[in-house]
Amino acid sequence: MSLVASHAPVLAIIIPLLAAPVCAMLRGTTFPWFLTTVISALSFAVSVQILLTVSDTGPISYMLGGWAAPWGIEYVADPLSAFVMLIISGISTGVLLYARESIAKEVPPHQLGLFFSAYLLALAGMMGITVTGDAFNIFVFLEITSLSSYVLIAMGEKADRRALTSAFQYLIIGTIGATFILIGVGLLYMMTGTLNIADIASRFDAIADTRPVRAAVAFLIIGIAIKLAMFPFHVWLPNAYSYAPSIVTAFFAGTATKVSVYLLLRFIFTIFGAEFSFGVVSLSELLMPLGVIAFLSMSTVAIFQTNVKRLLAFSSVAQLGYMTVGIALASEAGLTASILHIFNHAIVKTGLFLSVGCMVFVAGSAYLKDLEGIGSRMPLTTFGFVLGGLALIGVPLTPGFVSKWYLVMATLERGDFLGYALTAGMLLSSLLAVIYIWRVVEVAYFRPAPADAEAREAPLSLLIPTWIFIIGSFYFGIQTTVNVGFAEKAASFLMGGL
Amino acid sequence: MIFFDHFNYWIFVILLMIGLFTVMSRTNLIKKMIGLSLFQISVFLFYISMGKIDEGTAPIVVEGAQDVVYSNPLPHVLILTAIVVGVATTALGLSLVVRIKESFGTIDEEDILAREDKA
Amino acid sequence: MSRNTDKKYWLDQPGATDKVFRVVVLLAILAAIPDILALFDFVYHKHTSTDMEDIPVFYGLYAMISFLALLVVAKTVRPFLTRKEDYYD
Amino acid sequence: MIDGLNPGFILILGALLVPLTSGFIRSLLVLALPVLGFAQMISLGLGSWGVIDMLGLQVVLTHIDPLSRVFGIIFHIAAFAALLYSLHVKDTVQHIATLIYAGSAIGAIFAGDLLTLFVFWEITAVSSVFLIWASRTERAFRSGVRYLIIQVTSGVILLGGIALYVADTGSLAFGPMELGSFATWAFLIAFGIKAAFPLLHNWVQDSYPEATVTGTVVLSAFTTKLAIYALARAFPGTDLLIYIGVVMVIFPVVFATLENDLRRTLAYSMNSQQGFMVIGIGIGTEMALNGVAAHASVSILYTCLLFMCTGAILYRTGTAKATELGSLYKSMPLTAFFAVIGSLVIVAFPLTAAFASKSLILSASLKEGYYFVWLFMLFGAVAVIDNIGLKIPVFGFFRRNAEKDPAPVQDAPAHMLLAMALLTGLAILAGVMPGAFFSLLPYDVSYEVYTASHVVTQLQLILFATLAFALALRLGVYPGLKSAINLDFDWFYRKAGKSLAITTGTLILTVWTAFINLCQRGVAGVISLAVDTHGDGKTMSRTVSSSAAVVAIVALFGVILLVAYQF
Repeated sequence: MSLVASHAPVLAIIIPLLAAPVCAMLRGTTFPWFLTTVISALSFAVSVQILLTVSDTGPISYMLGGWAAPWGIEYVADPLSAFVMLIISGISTGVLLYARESIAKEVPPHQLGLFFSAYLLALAGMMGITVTGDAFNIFVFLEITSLSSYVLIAMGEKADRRALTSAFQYLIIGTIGATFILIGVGLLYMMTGTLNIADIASRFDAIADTRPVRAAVAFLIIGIAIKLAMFPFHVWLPNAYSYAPSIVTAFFAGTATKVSVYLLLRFIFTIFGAEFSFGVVSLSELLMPLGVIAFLSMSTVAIFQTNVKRLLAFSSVAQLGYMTVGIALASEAGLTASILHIFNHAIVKTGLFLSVGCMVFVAGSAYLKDLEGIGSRMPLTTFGFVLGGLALIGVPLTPGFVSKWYLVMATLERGDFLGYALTAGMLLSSLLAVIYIWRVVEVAYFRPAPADAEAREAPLSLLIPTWIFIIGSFYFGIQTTVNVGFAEKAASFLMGGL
Repeated sequence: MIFFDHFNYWIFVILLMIGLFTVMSRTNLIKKMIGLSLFQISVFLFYISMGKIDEGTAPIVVEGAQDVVYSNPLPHVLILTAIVVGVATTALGLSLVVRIKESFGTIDEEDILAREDKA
Repeated sequence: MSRNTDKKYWLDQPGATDKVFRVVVLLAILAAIPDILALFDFVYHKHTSTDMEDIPVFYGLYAMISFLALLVVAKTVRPFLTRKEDYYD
Repeated sequence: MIDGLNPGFILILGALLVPLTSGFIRSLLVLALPVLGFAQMISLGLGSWGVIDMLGLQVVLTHIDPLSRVFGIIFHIAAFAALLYSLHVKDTVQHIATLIYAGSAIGAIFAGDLLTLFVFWEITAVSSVFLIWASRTERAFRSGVRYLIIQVTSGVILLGGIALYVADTGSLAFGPMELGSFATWAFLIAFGIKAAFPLLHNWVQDSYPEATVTGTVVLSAFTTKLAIYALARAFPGTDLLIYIGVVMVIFPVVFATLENDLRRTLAYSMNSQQGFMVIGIGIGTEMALNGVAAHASVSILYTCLLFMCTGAILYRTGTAKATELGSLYKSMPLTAFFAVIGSLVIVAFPLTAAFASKSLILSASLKEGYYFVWLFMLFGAVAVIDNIGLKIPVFGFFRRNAEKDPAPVQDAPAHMLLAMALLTGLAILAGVMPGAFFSLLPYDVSYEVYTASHVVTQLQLILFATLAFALALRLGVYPGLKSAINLDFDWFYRKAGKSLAITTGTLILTVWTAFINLCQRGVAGVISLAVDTHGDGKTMSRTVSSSAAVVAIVALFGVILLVAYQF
């Protein structure tokens, strides 16, 4: 095994982490961007390498500093974490290709170095959360991600000062969430005397009946739910996504909440074990209603939004509802659907936010009233948005359909009334999605463009990455073997197979 | 008395609640930050208590002694990281408050929300 | 278009509708004749699948009765159904 | 030709080229596409292509068998004729919508599995609505929205059915199925909506008359016949369909009699004719199914033809209301001629195509011993003679207007007349040579069309119905035409509650009204509740203060702690 391959798990994190301070010192508009893109691409390459290795030879374990597992910090790349790492670094790289011209308009030039430095930290943090096998390490990486994301969101200040308040609100709520996780980890450590995830898991059954463990479960679930923007803890998300710079929104929409879903999976299935989570403390009865309310209520809210970014943000909360329901079904099929939706939604939503970013770049606003007739002013961008919208709704041949299909199959598998009700609810929510996407389409194509509006397509450096995501999403909607294959592998791994 | 057995844990819980209550009841952003810090600090206390072992001494090897009980140093080390995180959070939060004051001219959340609605 | 305005049309003549009506009656009678002939097994043999069809001029009578029924029903329900054109507006 | 390409794609993809062209080139393009599609269909022959394994299920993009081929042929012809008829239209949207709509209908016919069917099913819905909206009136817009909602609902039910069906059987195969499971009922309802089953039928009469002149011609050709095809494929021999079909034959004719708008009259009659086909599917013998395929094809021919004629009237005079027309045969002689031929076809006059096709279904019902069904169908046949066969020529073209004939106009444009001539020619050809026509049908059934008995009985039926019509007109008992509209079942969803007084005495109506009212209020309640709580700036979408968020966090933490401690 080559040097790179043997250190792959740590390289994926170390590279962006070390590049961040370097980036902070760079001046100018192009250098920081260039460095960040190269770093992210490297990270992506390493992730691909890891995923290939994992699917060939099984999970990789890496001892940080050479200290053996229960004492030292262990990095573990198993099918699930490798898959999520690939999503994160892939989306990050795609978004960065788009970033150069887009961000120059939204952030003052002298702050670009710092901006990209924060971006790299966020990337490193998210990669760290997924790959680490150490419970406390999760908290550390989580805070690295969170702190840099508060900064990134606040950077949208130039376009809309509400970015500041949203960042602050996210800071308050996010810190509470992270601290809850910290308390939960502390309680688990108290009971097991170890921080290594595999170690905790092996000792968990013996202490599962004690009160501190129950408290730890409550703290952890709530903490993760906050970071995941699970209904009703989603209040930070719509504003944060609406007022952040376009690329930050696109990046986080595809990755940040997905990492939290990963955490939820990790704790529920790897540490607590499915039997404890759903048999003993019956988490499904908590997660299921929240998920259902999320996709019904938040889709409804999305219909009435006047800002497209905010509309998509609410739709994200709704989509997270689907993932929550998939987890709460507590079956392998449901789990597969959830993991698949992590991937599919990430790619679709990123594409959508990027195309909205193009509109903002040209029209200067994401409010519907400013986007009238945008279909004739920016035909390519708008068409991309429509295609992405179709994917979001779940029209066949799109990834949205594939994951919804799996989810519906998973609910019908129950064969009881609840299964049918859930299916009906999902169909209803898809109808709502049709409505909110249609609202944008209506404004874009059926309203006359203002007389003074110039007809100008977004520059190619924005259009091409957008279309990469749009076409990519259709590719994975038709050629489903890759994403479905990995999702199934990850699901069966979590359920204790493999 | 069970209360006094777990004295420091009770303090942790009470501090935690005071912190959370401050965050939820105050509209002044600075006061919110104070509440948040208090909330975080209570967790430091929790971790530190966790590492303390009855009759334990500081985890420094005592030459030659046989049955010395050491406190567990790991939680203390861990919490150093958390303290750093807390400091960073507070610093970032306060700097955001400064920018909010510059931008909105107020640091009262209710006022800011009212202004946003009008905008 | 002036080409048609002066032209005389057969239908415009007085009594033309009467003529049309007489032709219709005549044709109907003609169509009934084979059935009458079939009664005497003369020239035309009628293939039937049902007893009903053995009734002479069954199809003609049925057509008349059907139309009558249609008219009665239509006229009966009309008051309940008809509304002004802008009813839904 | 590209091997295995679904012919529908040729039209759909070709539609994308339309915006790039104009003038003569565009005319050439839109006319060439159906021809190309037709050639592709013929060159493929019978079989399956494009079999893809998706999510562990088999998707078949193209599947041609004798049943789908009949529909494919007639759809291509209808598409060609309709496009020829609409050559004068300058509206790019209409051309694109027509091509995509026709293409997706053809694609749906050749879909080899349920999922592909669903995709095309939905595209027909979405593309066709633009033909209604193209009228650019407020009425048309609202009618289009109602149309779209109903059509999309059909699609959603279909999708739900597919999901259930896959869960039940693990297959996407689209073949004969038994009614019984949720899935199959969902299919029946989804198909029934598009086939305009009684009480699900209003979208037809609501939207067709609101579409543009050419739009109606296009609309009348595809959606309902696609549904007939789907029913014929999925539910042959399902008894329930016979009874639905009977009601479907009878129910619309009363409305057709009273209707003043000629296009709406046609829409009702077409609905009644669909009933014949539904009955045929219900009977389900090979002869009956042959009859269904044949009658569906012929029905497309004459419905399109008559919509073209009434459309030409509307195009030239600006109205299609019987009360405002008169003596049009003078100024539009050719159109009048085609209308008369079209009427002869619809009344199933010997030597026309419908004579051959309708008698297939009628004979099939007699053969299986459905005597009452047969009587009802005869009734429907009489009704269509009076409602269309006589009403359209007489009121549309020949009768003098009681007040004042409208000003003379020009005859229809040449390309419209050509389109009518094409359909007329085909309808006569199929009638003159029934053997050739029947050889296209899915099953090999020997059936003698021109027996003396058939001809005589049919002539009797037609002539006595004519006599009755003439008598009614002479005696003045024919329901006088009024410039008015007639309430139909859609009254329930368009007007419920406002005029309870009319329905007094009819208990059923009252109960229905109350029920629908309740539903409506319920739905309105839910919507307004949703607006009140989820609307812009309302509770659910407002920017919540962080205090409130923290309260929610603590509250839910409490709940989950309780849940976790409960063991």
